[in-house]
Amino acid sequence: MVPALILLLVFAALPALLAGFDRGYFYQIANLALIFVLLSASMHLVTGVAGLLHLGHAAFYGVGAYTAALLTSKLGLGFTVTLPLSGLVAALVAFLVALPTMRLVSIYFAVATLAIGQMLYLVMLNWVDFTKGPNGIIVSKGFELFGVSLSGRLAAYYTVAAVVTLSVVAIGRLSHSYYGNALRSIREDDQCADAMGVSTVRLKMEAFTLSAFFAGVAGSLWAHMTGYISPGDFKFSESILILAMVVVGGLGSLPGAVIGALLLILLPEGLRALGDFRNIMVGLVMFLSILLLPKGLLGEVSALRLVRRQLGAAWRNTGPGTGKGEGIGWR
Amino acid sequence: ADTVKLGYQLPLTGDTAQYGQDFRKAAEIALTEFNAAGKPFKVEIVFEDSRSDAKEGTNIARKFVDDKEIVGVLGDFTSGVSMAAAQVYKDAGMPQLSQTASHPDYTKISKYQFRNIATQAQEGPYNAKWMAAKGFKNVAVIAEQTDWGQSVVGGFSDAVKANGGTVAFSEFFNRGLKDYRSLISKIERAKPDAIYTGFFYEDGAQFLKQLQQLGIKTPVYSTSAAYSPKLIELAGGAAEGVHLTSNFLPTDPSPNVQHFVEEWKKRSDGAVPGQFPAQAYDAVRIMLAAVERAQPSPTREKVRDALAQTRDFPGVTGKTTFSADREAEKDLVKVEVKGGAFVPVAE
Amino acid sequence: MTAPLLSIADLHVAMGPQEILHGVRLDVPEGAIVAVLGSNGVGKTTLMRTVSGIYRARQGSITFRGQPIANMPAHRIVQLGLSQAPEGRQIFSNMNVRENLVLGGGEVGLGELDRVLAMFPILSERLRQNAGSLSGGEQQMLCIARALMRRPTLLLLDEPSLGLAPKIVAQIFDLIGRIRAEGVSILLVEQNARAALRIADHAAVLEDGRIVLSGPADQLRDDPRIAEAYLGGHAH
Amino acid sequence: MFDPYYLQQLAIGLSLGMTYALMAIGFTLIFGVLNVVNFAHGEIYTLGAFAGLVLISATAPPIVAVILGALAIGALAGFSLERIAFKPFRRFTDEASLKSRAMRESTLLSSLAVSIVVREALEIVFGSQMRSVPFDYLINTPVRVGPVILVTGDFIIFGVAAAMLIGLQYLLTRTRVGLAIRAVSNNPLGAKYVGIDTDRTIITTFVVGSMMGAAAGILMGLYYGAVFPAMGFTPGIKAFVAMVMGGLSSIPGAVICALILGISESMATTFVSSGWSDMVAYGFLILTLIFFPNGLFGARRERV
Amino acid sequence: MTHLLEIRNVSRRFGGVQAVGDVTAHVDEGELVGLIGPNGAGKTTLFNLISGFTPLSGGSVAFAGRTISGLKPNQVARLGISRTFQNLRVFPNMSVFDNVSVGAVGALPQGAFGALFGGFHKGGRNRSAEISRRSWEALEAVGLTHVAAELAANLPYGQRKYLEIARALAMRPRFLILDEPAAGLNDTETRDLAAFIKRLHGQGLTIMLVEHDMTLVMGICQRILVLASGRKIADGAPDAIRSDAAVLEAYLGVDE
Ligand SMILES: Nc1ncnc2c1ncn2[C@@H]1O[C@H](COP(=O)(O)OP(=O)(O)OP(=O)(O)O)[C@@H](O)[C@H]1O
Ligand SMILES: Nc1ncnc2c1ncn2[C@@H]1O[C@H](COP(=O)(O)OP(=O)(O)OP(=O)(O)O)[C@@H](O)[C@H]1O
Ligand SMILES: [Mg+2]
Ligand SMILES: [Mg+2]
Repeated sequence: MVPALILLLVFAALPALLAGFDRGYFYQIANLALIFVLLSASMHLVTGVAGLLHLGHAAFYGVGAYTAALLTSKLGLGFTVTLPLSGLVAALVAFLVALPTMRLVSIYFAVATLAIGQMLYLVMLNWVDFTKGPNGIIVSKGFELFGVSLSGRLAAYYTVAAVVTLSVVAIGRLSHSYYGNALRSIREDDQCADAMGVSTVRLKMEAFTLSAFFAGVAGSLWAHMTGYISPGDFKFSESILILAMVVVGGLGSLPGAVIGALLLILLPEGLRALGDFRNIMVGLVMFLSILLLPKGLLGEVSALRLVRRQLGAAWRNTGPGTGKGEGIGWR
Repeated sequence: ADTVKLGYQLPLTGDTAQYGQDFRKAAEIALTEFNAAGKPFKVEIVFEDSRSDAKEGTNIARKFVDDKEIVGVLGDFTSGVSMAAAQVYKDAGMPQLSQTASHPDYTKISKYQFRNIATQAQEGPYNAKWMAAKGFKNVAVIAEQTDWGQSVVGGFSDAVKANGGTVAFSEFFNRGLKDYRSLISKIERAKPDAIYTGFFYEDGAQFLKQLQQLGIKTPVYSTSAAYSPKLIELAGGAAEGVHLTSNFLPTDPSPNVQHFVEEWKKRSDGAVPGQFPAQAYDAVRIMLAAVERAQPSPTREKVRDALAQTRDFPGVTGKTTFSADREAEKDLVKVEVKGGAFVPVAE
Repeated sequence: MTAPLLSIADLHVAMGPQEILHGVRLDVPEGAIVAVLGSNGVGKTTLMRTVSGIYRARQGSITFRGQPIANMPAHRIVQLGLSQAPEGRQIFSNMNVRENLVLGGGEVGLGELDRVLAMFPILSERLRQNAGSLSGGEQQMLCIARALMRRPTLLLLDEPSLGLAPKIVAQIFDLIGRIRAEGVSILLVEQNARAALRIADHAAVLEDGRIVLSGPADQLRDDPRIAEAYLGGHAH
Repeated sequence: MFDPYYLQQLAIGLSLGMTYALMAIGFTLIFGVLNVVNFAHGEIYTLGAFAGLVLISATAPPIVAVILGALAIGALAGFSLERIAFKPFRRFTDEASLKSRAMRESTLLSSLAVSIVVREALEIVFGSQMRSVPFDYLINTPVRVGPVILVTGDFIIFGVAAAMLIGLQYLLTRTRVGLAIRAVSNNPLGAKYVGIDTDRTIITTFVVGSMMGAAAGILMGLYYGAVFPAMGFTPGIKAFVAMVMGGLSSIPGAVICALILGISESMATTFVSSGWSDMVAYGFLILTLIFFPNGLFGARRERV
Repeated sequence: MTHLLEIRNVSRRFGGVQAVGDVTAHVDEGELVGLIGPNGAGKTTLFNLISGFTPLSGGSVAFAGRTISGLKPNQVARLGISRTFQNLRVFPNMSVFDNVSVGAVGALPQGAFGALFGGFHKGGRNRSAEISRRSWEALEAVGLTHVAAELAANLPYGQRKYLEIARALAMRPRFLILDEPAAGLNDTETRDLAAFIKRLHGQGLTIMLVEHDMTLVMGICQRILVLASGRKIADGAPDAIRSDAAVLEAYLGVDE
């Protein structure tokens, strides 16, 4: 809970900082960064925790965004309804494609997700009658809650921050629980995990579906935030971008995924002054960060150390002999 | 005001940077001229790189909107990014003039969206008529799978049918496709009299070369988007005989065209500008003219109104008038590739 | 007295911030079997790996035939005639038994193949089988066989009897004796202290990264401390 | 009789498949056989093409010299790539790192970062537009084979790919170097114990694989007549897919799957539409993996 | 009375190798059985056949009266058979506690829902507590509580062996199979391990173990099965086995 509270505080206090500048630009970047925080956190579940390279995440983000956009433009539904539905539809699609493919392991899994992602992208692009194809869709409604508009600068920010915080906390709970441990065991040694009674196929499927759910939620946020989506927003390169966020931050660490997302969204914006050279700089920073900290900025191990140092006493105090040993191990 | 600021969002890096870089060059030519003309005020253009990425495009839009001194925005390149950014400009009341955004709904977003490009609703029927006049009744049409390609096929096919012709074959390909041979064989199987194509020069050059490889002689027609000297450079002899439309001819003897072409050549190792840089050059000048008309104290609203009143603006792409729905009405010319050059066809 | 074949002096090795060996000194005379004993995790394997050039020494020297080899690249050390049958076997599991042995032969080639296969007949039945699909004991034999392929001057064996059936263990120790008789010196790490002390000429006991006891093997065999710690309690 | 139209489409598919195979060979050597995650191969391919182009525009040498030039650049690029993006990550020997997933994937990011830097740098130096290759150098003169039309390049690419394939197969299965490559990929620590210079083996593999990548790049440049910074991307993905579909470590497998991909794309264009052709190719991949979870020619997983 | 584990005419071929051929054997509730045999005799393969890792080529395996051949390893595990591996397989980048908890999770119904909303409803809270309790218990049984927060990769070899056993115990199995638990331990450590296994057995756990250390096997096992070349060549009390001519010939060697 402690990191969740910190997160909450940071997110809540940020506008106070931003308000001083009175710039919509900062809010925009904050919102965008938050959306990618959610995307990278959701990929963290599959790639960081369960150790499965996911090369098609952006497609589920797209499915979510398209769900929101289509529900809005065809049925006139608002954000309150599209947000959960986007997640559910993305999860459903993920579940269906996962059925035949989740038995795959290692790189075969990765290339299957690549193919799935590309196929979904092609559907968005080529099924013109349904998705409007390359024409994209204008999403005429902004954020709202049961009809109350939240599209003001601050309200929009808080909407995004609230959804993202809740989702990240949920992902945190999942990955720092016995459930997360079961997923981690798949990453470490799936055959051995199998022998321990962990049903690897089912868990992989769940993790994949759940991560698609959160990606779908992120998609809905994006659709309502920009007001216009097109297939180009969900290309393969976006999947790679999200993957890079998870890796830069430290594969296996949720704070790492969050920081990686912030870094890779803020850095290119921050480097605008460099003009045409800024993307080279982004590449260099990525390279240096991984070179100096090969386990990522907050790798699994260092993250563990951090937690342990903080909760060192708690660890010892909650041993079985102390009477309050229940429920620890993952806080 | 002494200095007026404009924003220009465009892809300066990434896969489409070649277009953005050209736009910046064209804009700089226009701006230098304008500022050198001894006006009582100076104009400054802020260029921001969007990488043809909607995320970055909207970020830039917010940034421009925040800057109270910016009274008008040019760009973006692709419709997707232009449309996403337009959502921001709509709310902020910022006039936006794109040199290329071709999405049919772009100008419908709000009264602040303008574009300086002939739409396919105009170009399609024009070409259909041209082909019908040549006696091509049974035609094939292919286009890239983008919003623009969609409008190419739509605008053209309807017109063909209206003229009593038939569309024997119609298909989209993904942009950046390298190998068109399968598609070409398939087109040929439908035995069309002519092929109408919606592509940019990169895809066009590949298509034409492979058409030649397969020994196919069916005449090819295309849109102004393919009008670039790079088409001939890349396709070589294979481009020979291609028909297309354009509203810019570097060979046009009129002084403003020649001036632009000269300036362009100076900055591009002697290369001749194509259709898109010309559109960008005109777009910038149209915007500058609007700013001038909105003097002495231009605001976004005033610039918008001034833009809307653009009538018969004498650009290098012909005279431009914004219709009530902020579309540019352009005069098209017919061009054919002959002897390794674009040659106007009089017919 | 001639200089020892392998001489380790004041060796310090660290993994990250943690130092594992704190000044080990050990000699392997020409033609001798030297056994290193010690409980789990005291650094025996670390010592062996450092000698083979897998780990870097932080401080200290290792000399092999008078040539300093500390921090020399692993492959050069092997080429000098020092092979190891390492802990964890480190065989090539996706390659077949024959390919494993060929790799073991290195530039020296396949001259030893027949002789080595004669020592481990079960391997000759499995030449085309993937090494990874061998049983645990078979893999262990392959690992030792691979180290022998180069006809080393000094052979390092890290727990060679691990996972082998009693009969084969006896054979292995027998074999170690025979290899020595051919003039190969051997540095042996072994949990089966009884058997190790029986065939070794010298022995050393490693504890917490330091040699705490060393001397001729028969003396150590009678040392009560050894009996208590490594031989299951009752003195020999 | 069989409609020559389908024969033509089949031939086109094969020729397309050959172009994927050309890229897949070097890619599979590094990624599949040596087993290091390398996302920068596409940039090597692009560098090869640009090297050839620069050479052509500078001195207009004979075509063989152009290819040799590209090979040299490929070798240099492969060497530097390994030094910059891969070697630094072999400095860790502690066990937690060796077995850490994050460590294993770190070269994914380092190679990705290098590829970003290289591509952006190419864009700044050469611009991102397509550059044309002088027409004398193109290898696209039509050749009629019975009812089917191909171009000279198809035969050249076939020849080069076959030579690379046979050469590599020979190298990997018959020579000591090949054995060493497989050993390093299978168990780098074990390789040290048998006296293999792992660093040198890895560099050699990178150099050889990158030379093949660069050769593929320039050949494709001459084949399609266009060279541009992003040209490595699509073939890179196709090569990746072909490699995995073929079973990761099997180069002939990757080549066969590249051909399958090419044919399925042209057949999809024939029977469905061009826009959906990739869909069919990816669908095919998924189907293959459902029935062959380790690729068509992949080894089974190790025993437990 | 039915046996806890019944192996009937089980066989397994790998290409030309008959790893296990027509083996029939059983283990009763509460027994401590040793499985020995030369290297490559098929002991590990037999364990793999029981635990579902390797499909049978012939025969059948039943556990507690129920046929388990054809089940997936995790299904077998949830029926109460848990195992360790010959070549130590801990999860290196997870803490000791987390390693063990995987075993506990494996034995219980798994689902994201419980973990997600665990804090808010009773079932989830109980699950979490239960897993935690079982894990601690298992750690305590092997005496590793003091390193619970350590990364498994940082443990010395001997502790890793115990960790693997603890992980298997956290599943609260009915039947525990151990593949060479004493490999790599010295005599003193082996003696401790033997005492530990005996203690587990004393608590009512049925155990079957493969081992090459005869002191351990002969010292603690009630009954010993001997495999050679994939076939069962003997089955009996330690004393009988020790003097069995076939076993001496195939396995023990003449002097030991
Ligand atoms: N690569 C490594 N990374 C981190 N720690 C290591 C590494 N290798 C060894 N250690 C640590 O160093 C200490 C000594 O280990 P080593 O393997 O040398 O012991 P050993 O005497 O061979 O034990 P065993 O009898 O179990 O083989 C142990 O605490 C181990 O955890
Ligand atoms: N996947 C496989 N492919 C081919 N042969 C195999 C495979 N698995 C096992 N074998 C063979 O089956 C035989 C039995 O192996 P198993 O691992 O069961 O032996 P074991 O009795 O456990 O021996 P050890 O005591 O050495 O561990 C061995 O000869 C081995 O080579
Ligand atoms: Mg050791
Ligand atoms: Mg075994």
